Amino acid sequence: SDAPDETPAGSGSSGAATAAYKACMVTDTGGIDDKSFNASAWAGLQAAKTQASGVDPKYVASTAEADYEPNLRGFVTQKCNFILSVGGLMGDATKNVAAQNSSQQFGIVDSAIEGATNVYPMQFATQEAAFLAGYLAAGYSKSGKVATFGGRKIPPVTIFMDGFADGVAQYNKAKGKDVKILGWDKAAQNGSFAEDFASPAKGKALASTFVAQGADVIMPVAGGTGLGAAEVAKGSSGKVSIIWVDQDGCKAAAQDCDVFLTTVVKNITDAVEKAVVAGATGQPLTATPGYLGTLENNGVSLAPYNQFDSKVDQTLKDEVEKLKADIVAGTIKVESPSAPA
Amino acid sequence: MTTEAPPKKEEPKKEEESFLSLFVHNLWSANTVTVTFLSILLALVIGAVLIVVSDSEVLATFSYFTARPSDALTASWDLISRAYADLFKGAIFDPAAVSAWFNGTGDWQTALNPLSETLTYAAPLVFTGLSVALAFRGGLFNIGGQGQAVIGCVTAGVAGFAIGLPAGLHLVVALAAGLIGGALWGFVPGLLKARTGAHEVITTIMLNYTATLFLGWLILQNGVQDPDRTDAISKTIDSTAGLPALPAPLRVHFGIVLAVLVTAGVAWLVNRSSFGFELRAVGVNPPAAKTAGMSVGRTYIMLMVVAGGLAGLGGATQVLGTADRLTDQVAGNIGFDGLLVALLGRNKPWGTLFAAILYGGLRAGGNLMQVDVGISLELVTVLQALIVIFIAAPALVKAIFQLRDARTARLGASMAKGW
Amino acid sequence: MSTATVDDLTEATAPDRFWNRQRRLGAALVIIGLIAAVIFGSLAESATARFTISEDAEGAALSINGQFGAILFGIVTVAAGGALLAGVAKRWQTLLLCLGIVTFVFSFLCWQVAGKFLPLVDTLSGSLELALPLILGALAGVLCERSGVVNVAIEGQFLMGAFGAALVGTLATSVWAGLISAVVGGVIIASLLAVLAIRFLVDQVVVGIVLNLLALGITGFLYERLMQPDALKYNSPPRLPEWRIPGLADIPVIGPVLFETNLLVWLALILVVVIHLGLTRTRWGLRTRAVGEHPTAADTVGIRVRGLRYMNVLLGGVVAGAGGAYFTLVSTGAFNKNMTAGAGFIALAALIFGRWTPFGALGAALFFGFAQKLANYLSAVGSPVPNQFLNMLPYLATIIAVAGLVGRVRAPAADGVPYVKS
Amino acid sequence: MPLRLELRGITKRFGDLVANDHIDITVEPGEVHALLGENGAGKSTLMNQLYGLLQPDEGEILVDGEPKVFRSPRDAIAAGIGMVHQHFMLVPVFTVAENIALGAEEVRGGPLGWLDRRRNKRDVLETSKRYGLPVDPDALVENLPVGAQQRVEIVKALTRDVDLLILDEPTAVLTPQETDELLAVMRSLADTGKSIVFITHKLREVKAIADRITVIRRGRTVGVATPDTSEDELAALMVGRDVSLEVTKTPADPGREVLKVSGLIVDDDRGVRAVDNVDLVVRSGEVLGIAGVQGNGQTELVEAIMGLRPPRAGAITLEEKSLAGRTTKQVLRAGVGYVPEDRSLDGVVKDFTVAENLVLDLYDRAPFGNGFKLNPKAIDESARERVTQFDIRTSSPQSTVGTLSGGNQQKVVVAREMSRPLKLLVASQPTRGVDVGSIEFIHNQIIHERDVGTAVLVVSSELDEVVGLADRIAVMYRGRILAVVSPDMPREEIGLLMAGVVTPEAEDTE
Ligand SMILES: Nc1ncnc2c1ncn2[C@@H]1O[C@H](COP(=O)(O)OP(=O)(O)OP(=O)(O)O)[C@@H](O)[C@H]1O
Ligand SMILES: Nc1ncnc2c1ncn2[C@@H]1O[C@H](COP(=O)(O)OP(=O)(O)OP(=O)(O)O)[C@@H](O)[C@H]1O
Ligand SMILES: [Mg+2]
Ligand SMILES: [Mg+2]
Repeated sequence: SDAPDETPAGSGSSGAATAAYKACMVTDTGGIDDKSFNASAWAGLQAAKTQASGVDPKYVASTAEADYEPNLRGFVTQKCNFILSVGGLMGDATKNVAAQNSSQQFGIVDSAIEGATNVYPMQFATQEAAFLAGYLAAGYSKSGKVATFGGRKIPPVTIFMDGFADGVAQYNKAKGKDVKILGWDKAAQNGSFAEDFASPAKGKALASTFVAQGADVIMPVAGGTGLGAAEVAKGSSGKVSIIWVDQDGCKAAAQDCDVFLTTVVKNITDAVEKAVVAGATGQPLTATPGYLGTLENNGVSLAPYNQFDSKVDQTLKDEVEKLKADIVAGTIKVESPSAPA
Repeated sequence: MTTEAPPKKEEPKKEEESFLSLFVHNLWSANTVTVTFLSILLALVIGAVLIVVSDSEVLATFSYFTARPSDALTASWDLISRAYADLFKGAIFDPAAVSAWFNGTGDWQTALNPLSETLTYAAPLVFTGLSVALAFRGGLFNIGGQGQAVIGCVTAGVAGFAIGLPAGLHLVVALAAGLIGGALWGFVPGLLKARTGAHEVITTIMLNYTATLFLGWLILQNGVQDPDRTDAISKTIDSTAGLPALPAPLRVHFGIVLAVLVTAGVAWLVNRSSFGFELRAVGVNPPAAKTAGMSVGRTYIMLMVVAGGLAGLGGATQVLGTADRLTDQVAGNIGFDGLLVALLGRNKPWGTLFAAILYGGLRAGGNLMQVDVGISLELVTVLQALIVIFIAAPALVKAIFQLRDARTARLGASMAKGW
Repeated sequence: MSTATVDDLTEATAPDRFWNRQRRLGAALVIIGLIAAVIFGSLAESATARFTISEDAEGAALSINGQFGAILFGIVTVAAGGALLAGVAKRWQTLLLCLGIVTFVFSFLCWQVAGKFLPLVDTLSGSLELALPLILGALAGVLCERSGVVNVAIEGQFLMGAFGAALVGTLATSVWAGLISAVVGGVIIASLLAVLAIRFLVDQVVVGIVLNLLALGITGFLYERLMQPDALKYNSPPRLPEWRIPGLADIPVIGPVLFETNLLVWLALILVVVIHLGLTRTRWGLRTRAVGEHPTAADTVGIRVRGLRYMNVLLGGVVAGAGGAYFTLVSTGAFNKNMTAGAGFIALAALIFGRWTPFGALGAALFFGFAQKLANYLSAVGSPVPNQFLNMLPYLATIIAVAGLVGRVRAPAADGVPYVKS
Repeated sequence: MPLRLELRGITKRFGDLVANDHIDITVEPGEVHALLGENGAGKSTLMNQLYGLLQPDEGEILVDGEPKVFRSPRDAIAAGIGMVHQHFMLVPVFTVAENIALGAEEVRGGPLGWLDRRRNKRDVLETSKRYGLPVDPDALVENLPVGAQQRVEIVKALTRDVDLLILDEPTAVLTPQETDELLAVMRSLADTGKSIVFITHKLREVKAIADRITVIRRGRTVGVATPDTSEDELAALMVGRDVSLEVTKTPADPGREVLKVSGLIVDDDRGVRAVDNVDLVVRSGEVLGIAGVQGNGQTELVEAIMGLRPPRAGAITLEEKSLAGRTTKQVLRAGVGYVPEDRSLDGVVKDFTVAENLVLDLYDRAPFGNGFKLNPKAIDESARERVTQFDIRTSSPQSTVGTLSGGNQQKVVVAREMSRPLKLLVASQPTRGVDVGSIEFIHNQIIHERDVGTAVLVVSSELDEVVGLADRIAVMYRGRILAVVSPDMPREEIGLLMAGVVTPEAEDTE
């Protein structure tokens, strides 16, 4: 084939424009493609690139917790304008590095760092959206049994399950029904976990156990493990549906869109995008109060019903809308021990 | 009837050879040093190929290679040299930072940071590597370093925040807790092997999973979990129990010194102690050991206890030196990496120490490479695997480089033979 | 001059050691049986435990009062143990041991299921599916190790198989192309294993570990650089279809489990039989075993020792590679870094646990799959035991089984020993 | 088809060692050609090259005048050569029929290669009957006594219709009677035109069967003889000097009972009874020899005494203190020295140095160690002493034992066991695979030990050795002591006992 006329200048990321706003992200040990918060945050960085000129997104994946600090420091040395940590477990490392580099802007997803003025926290009242999903699931279920399971018993996971359980309870209270929830006992804070975020096989086994127990709506909060649940739903010829989490399932796992009733969206993508765009356009990122995603500001939400739009009763849809309004208005409060303070 | 005696070795001729030619001659023979060096070189070459083929921009320049090869070559060279320069700068020193320090424009912390990182990564690996190496020497295949390290993390961590003791003593107690925890986790497969013959490969694999699950459960319990946090994270270890470290941005801590001391201890144990004599005998010839009155079963148990204790110490260093708290993945991969470190170090204590430092350097440099050029850390994994393969197959390296014959220590000569 | 010959040894009359293996196992059974009858029995609700046969929650079921069942099965366990203690003929021993263990599990289930139901079809098919990669991996191990090459690289073969299946399956948009590439992926690692172990005489355990790492590194690296940025183009393979055999699939319980499933399950089960027959009944098998037990003896009768080993290691690569396809073509439709998550090591354990035989490996894999599925079930029906401990069940059960029942296993005599000629 | 074989200038080196040094041999059709040479002379090495297991460094092999290259046994088999190896080439976990079929299986089903077990079995039975070598095709080889295994090896070679049969020390594991039967089979084979190479170092057998004798010493052909050469001449040729095969010793002066074994019952690894109700007494200052064909429970008897194998029943006492339930270490510490039968497996740790091997059982005792740390200086010093005292030929006490010759390795074991005060010395096959010089030395050491008042138990399957060393001989057969006899008893009678035939005279002894 023909050679281009000019010698291409440099290669890799070295050729970035000088005026670029370097937005750099350090993943936690889940890696960039965790089908969960790392992936969402990365999507946010990339979206920011299209929104503000000069944004140059980069990431580095941590393979162990011991990598957090050096990776953050590496980006400091690289003179990144905005350094994003993903996940509460990176809190300590972020705190250390931020304290030593007080003129550097940091951000952290799913955590807040007390006393650090240069770390912009992004947190989410995920339980609010999960509450809607619980109500929806209970209403949609034909068998009167719904289920949820987690990847591991950690707050960013159980917060979904708490909201979901409350939503089901709300439905039962409102309708005088007895829809059962399997896989999570909010009072005891105990339930089913795959102990793995990347094993669809385990997700499949768990989901099929739930289906065998009669559940027909399942919400896996387990990253890639949840794909196994989608697999079970696909094999059920329409009987079982899945409520996905984090990012709209019809985008994040498009191949399984036909089984996603909806998604409990934790809008990390938008939050990150906004933060980066703000930074790039010179607006301040204040550490307090930082950002709290709620139903109100669309920081958390229920995704469109997508292919289920026609299958969900209009009345049920309306009730969900009404609930949302009540939560936004504060007439209904959704609590979770895992919710951000 | 008499046949000629085989010609005597010609002594005088050898003396005529100059020292230099002798040196060159030996250099290009398949001795351990040369093979190790060439193995690393070969691995880097293959790694370079991987870097190039996986970079779409550089690959694009190859599409018109015949028209203008210089493009492809320059682009490849730029990418590779930058990646490997990063590997060096991240692991040993960055000339720019060092000269900045001498000029007074930079600080010594930045200049020393690469070395500090290398040693930080190396410290726990020395322990887990020694654990595996020691077990190998006694004929056991300890895949359980990971689980033992996890338990070591747990016991050292809990001792670090749950009991209050004066500085120094607290550290000693926490380290001892890590040692004992790991030893306990090694004792189980050792006992099962000695008493029931249960294969240590199976039992240690299973105990790895068990340990990780146990840690996952423990950090969510009251009294362990940080009451101010909702995440799965424990309380912070008291400063009295932390391993002393260099000032802030540098992470290197006393663990590496401890590692060197323990290496010396293990070397002594293997070569100079009665137990070492026993374990080496059991390792290479259990029937002869038994015939000479040694108790093979008892040796296995002791061996796994010591190996487990070493891995547990590795976990303890990780918690008390770098991590400060317990989390699900606090132990990272140090147990499995220890397997490789031991193989690389040919199951010799000092070899293991150097292998761990090499490995730590690759990790530290790999981080910079990832941050700077965006080449993922998996490349480092590939490099590590390739280096071990080449070192383990000296015949291969010999054939590739047409080396002269020499006595090469074959990797794992004293290793568990099959099952 | 009369001559007398000495009697045969079989007529010797010395007392047998009392606490032999049989009695110790019997005593163990009596103890766990008592635990079952007393503890499980008293803890169990006096409500019906239903083991449903049909695929959904309703319909036909085997029902038993949970408390009664727990006690009953516990007593059967005690009886089996008692029979072993009393001393029975050799041919009954294995049967009684199995009976004792099975009834103990039943007793436990009666306790847990009392007032609830356990769907048999789901439990069995779930166990089988969880066991599937383990069966294939362990069979790969059988092929290699019976010919004398230790295969610790099953994990690496899985990973390469899974990766190959995802990549080529996506590019060719054909599940069959994916399956073939999975096999190729397995064979690549196998051939490295073969060359390094057989030709270059590297310690086979070392090669295995390192090849696992190499596979992890290469697939992870290519995943990061190639698949992750453009998953649709490189990482969305088609899925292996499920087939239903009409007629056979209607048999209760067995039907849906065995005859309404994907090709890989059948492949695995057929391979178990084929490899078993191959090893025991064919020339290839006889020679393979000879090479694994006593390569010099095989050499002296004109068998190409290294050639046969090469062949078997590569065949093992084929099988393990197919096992790798499970992860991307069956379990989920995408590759992910380190997605096999140690399954290769569990397969290795199943191989040893199964004493290097195809049926043994099958049994061990199913045992593991069942323990895991049971843990799932218990957590799903809301067991008070913390989830992490339930998840330990398969691992702890394996340790107990290996220590208590299997004990000292005998590998093929030349397993791991390279064949060198001067 | 009769075959004429010629080996010309065959040379084989193992490192510095020249195992075969320009050896020429011709084997005519229908000839029984004996290869005579002491242990380590290079007989097996030579035959392994002929059979394609080893490649010669120099020289050529001619079959019917045509030069041939045997890259592997396959080529040799194709040329009509069969071999019965010194170390059995049988797969222990296979049945007899499987072992015999291996490599030449009868199959059905074309490419599937389905084994035709019935035909395989029938072939075995046919050969077995034709040559009068009874074997049970369904028995597992590992369950067979060595003598039967030897028959299996021979049947295996014969089923292949060979023209030239190599028998490498086939009589080592046979009773005298079985040996005679084998010699008869060999003769009848030769009469049908087949050539036979027969390796042995037993002069009697050579003289009985060979048509021609080639004597090999230290890798070289030192002479070609005929059967009418005298035994003394042959022995001198073989060893290179005049040798006295007799052990010179004074009459024994037995003292108190040191070892007493009564009613001992021991099982082997498979749970088969190996030692069946054995009673023995060994007194201080005497050598009790245990004669018997290999595999009649001697191993298990010795292992039980040494605490290496738990007995089923019976008592073992050392100077009236029970050894039952004691660990091997305790037994050794009680003053028992042990030379195990399998030197390379049980006797030495090949990767250890000579010095380390010399303290293998004393490393944790003063002065070599204190139970915690070793004392390298003491270990080294004592090693130097032992090396001179026991004439161990090694470049340094720090060389690994694996680099020593078999005889010197054995001397390391003997030196170790005899360098502490002993009450009882148990020596199993003390000179197996050891060169003549070392044999004499080891025998003298054993007698010396006896003379200072130690009780000695010698187990050997070489009748010559037992007769030479022992003051009393216990003959073991199928786990039992059939009789305890005097070494002066005619050898034929002892041979009969070894075959399990008890004559009234034998019963009378003791
Ligand atoms: N593979 C080998 N490597 C190194 N040395 C060897 C090897 N095989 C044999 N030797 C050595 O070669 C010499 C001749 O051995 P060989 O087995 O041929 O003797 P032999 O005459 O058959 O003795 P024996 O009567 O004990 O069977 C011995 O010194 C032996 O140690
Ligand atoms: N299948 C069998 N049928 C009858 N007797 C047997 C059988 N197998 C072994 N024996 C006998 O059991 C006894 C012990 O045999 P074994 O081969 O274990 O002896 P050994 O002393 O250990 O010999 P070695 O150490 O040379 O193998 C012998 O008397 C042998 O003849
Ligand atoms: Mg020989
Ligand atoms: Mg034996």
